[in-house]
Amino acid sequence: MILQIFDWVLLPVIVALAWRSLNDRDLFRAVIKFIALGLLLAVAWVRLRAPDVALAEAAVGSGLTGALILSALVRMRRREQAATSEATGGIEVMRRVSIGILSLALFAALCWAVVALPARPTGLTEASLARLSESGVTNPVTAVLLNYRGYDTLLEVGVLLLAIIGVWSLRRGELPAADLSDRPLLLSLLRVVLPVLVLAAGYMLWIGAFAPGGAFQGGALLGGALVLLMLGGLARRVVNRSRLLRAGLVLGVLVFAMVCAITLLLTGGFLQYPSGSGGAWIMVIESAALISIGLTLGLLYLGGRPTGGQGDSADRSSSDHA
Amino acid sequence: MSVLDVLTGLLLTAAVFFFVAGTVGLLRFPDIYSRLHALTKADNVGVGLTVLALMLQAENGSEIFKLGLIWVLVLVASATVSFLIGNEAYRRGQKPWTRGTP
Amino acid sequence: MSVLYISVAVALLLTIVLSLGYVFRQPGRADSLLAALLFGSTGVPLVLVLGRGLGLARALDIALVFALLAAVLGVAFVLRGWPDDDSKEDLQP
Amino acid sequence: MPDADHRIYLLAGAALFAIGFYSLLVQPHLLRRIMAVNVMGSGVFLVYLALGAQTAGVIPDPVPQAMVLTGIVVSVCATGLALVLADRVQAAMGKVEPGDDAEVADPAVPSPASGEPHQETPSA
Repeated sequence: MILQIFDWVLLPVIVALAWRSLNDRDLFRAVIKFIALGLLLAVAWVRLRAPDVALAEAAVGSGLTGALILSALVRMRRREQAATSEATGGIEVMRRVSIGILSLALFAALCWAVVALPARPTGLTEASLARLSESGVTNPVTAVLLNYRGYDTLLEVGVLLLAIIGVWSLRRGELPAADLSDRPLLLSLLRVVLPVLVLAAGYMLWIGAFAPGGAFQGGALLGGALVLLMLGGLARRVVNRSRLLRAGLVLGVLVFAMVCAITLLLTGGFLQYPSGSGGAWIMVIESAALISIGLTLGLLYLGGRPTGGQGDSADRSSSDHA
Repeated sequence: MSVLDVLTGLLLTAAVFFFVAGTVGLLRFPDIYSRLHALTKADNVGVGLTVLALMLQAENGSEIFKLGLIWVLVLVASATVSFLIGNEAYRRGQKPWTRGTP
Repeated sequence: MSVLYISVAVALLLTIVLSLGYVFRQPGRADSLLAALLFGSTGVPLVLVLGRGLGLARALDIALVFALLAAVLGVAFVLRGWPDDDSKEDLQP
Repeated sequence: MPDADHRIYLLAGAALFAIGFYSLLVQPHLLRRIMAVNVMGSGVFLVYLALGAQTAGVIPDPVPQAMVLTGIVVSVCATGLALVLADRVQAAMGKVEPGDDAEVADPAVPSPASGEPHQETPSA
């Protein structure tokens, strides 16, 4: 009963915030609303008893995505200050109305489809829980990710790598040259938060075997630590070691592929772990994935291939237009 | 219902009071500095009381430790971030409210 | 007991909703940054009590991530999110 | 949990998808469009997870949760790449709102110098 009240408060707010975040006239505030929407969605995942997803949404979905969009906005705003969006008109009313009608029709159709779904879908819960003991881990979500559907996760780590390759080939990223010397409080915040972030990342990896958590949540925290370092202007030494960085980025895919090859040789099945040792293999993959995911998510924030040192901002902006 | 449960209930009620007070402050205060003050201070007391209430219900030491860690993190983060916002607003020339200004 | 926890969760959610509604209605952009603070200091206890009310053992970890994230977001907001042209609202026609 | 609970979540998911769809078509700004796609994705996640929580038992279906987890990570990758592409579009065209030029041309406003890098003024 009281839970229903909770739902009836939470969901209308989520829908309203989604609308406002996409249609606010001020783009900056729209982005902040978008971040708030992500955090409320994380609360909704807690409510739906999906703690793994809540962890990922809180860290990746709203945190990193929000920071990414925010910094892209600032970057674009700086360049276009002279020519703001007033130069271009919006879409005329007629088209707006017809798209609105189309969207309403879509909404109605979706509602019909979604309500018509069977009340008790024949889920895979029983199938996946029945063989949990063979998977080598006790967290059902980790078992699905890395044992039953391991190739999904392999491809996903590949997608991360592709994304960062794409970003690096499109643009050069500038390290924010924040000066901490006049912000002593910020430095002390970093001193507290950074170690806890790294510790929590390791904890997420370890706990992922038995309970919600795992490489993605841990990697997101590691990425957050990297973002903080870059914001504080402290990451120059890390980010400029190009070889090491590249090695870290491909580590996840490499180790995963190697495990695939080894399991193929041992058992003759693609990602079929030898019986009983699934847990160990999963741990190896997850540890390598943690490093790659953390680096990838952190470096996405940079918005391009890191450039060496500072002071070449003119260079950088002209390379933007090459 | 044990004594601990009653205590938890009381602490949570007190926490809600502080959260509501913080919100009222946010809604009523005239400028960003006083709003920061209302939000940060009242909410931090609320967080402390909530954490204390849940500590009473904790099943083992690690839960108590984690709750304590969460509390410290929230304190450090909200104190610093509120300072940063206030400082930045002041640098950018937002005038603090004084008696007499509308 | 779980009814108590979830009632507290509803109360906290209501304060968040009210505050967000107010903060976003303010003209200055500095006020929207308060939203970051709000999620640190009210979102964390919300996740804590909601998780406890639902009997979700790992809610503590989620709250921990929320707390860490609020710190990252807060710093990102202040250091990079504050546009240089604070006075000018770029309104879309 | 009673079924009525989930209906709300399913409907909210559908609403998020439709809102994202509308904004994707109506909003000219690329950043808004990227956010719109993200909102559409969240709508799908909401429906999927609500369905997963609907299955009997205390433990919700782990398969949708694993899928959504993958979805979240993939969507942040796609967002990161899309943002950089939008940045390149702005650098090449001088604006972030691609569209029919005939429609947006306004003689009163001089068209932004194409691809002229804006010199950042150092802020205090």
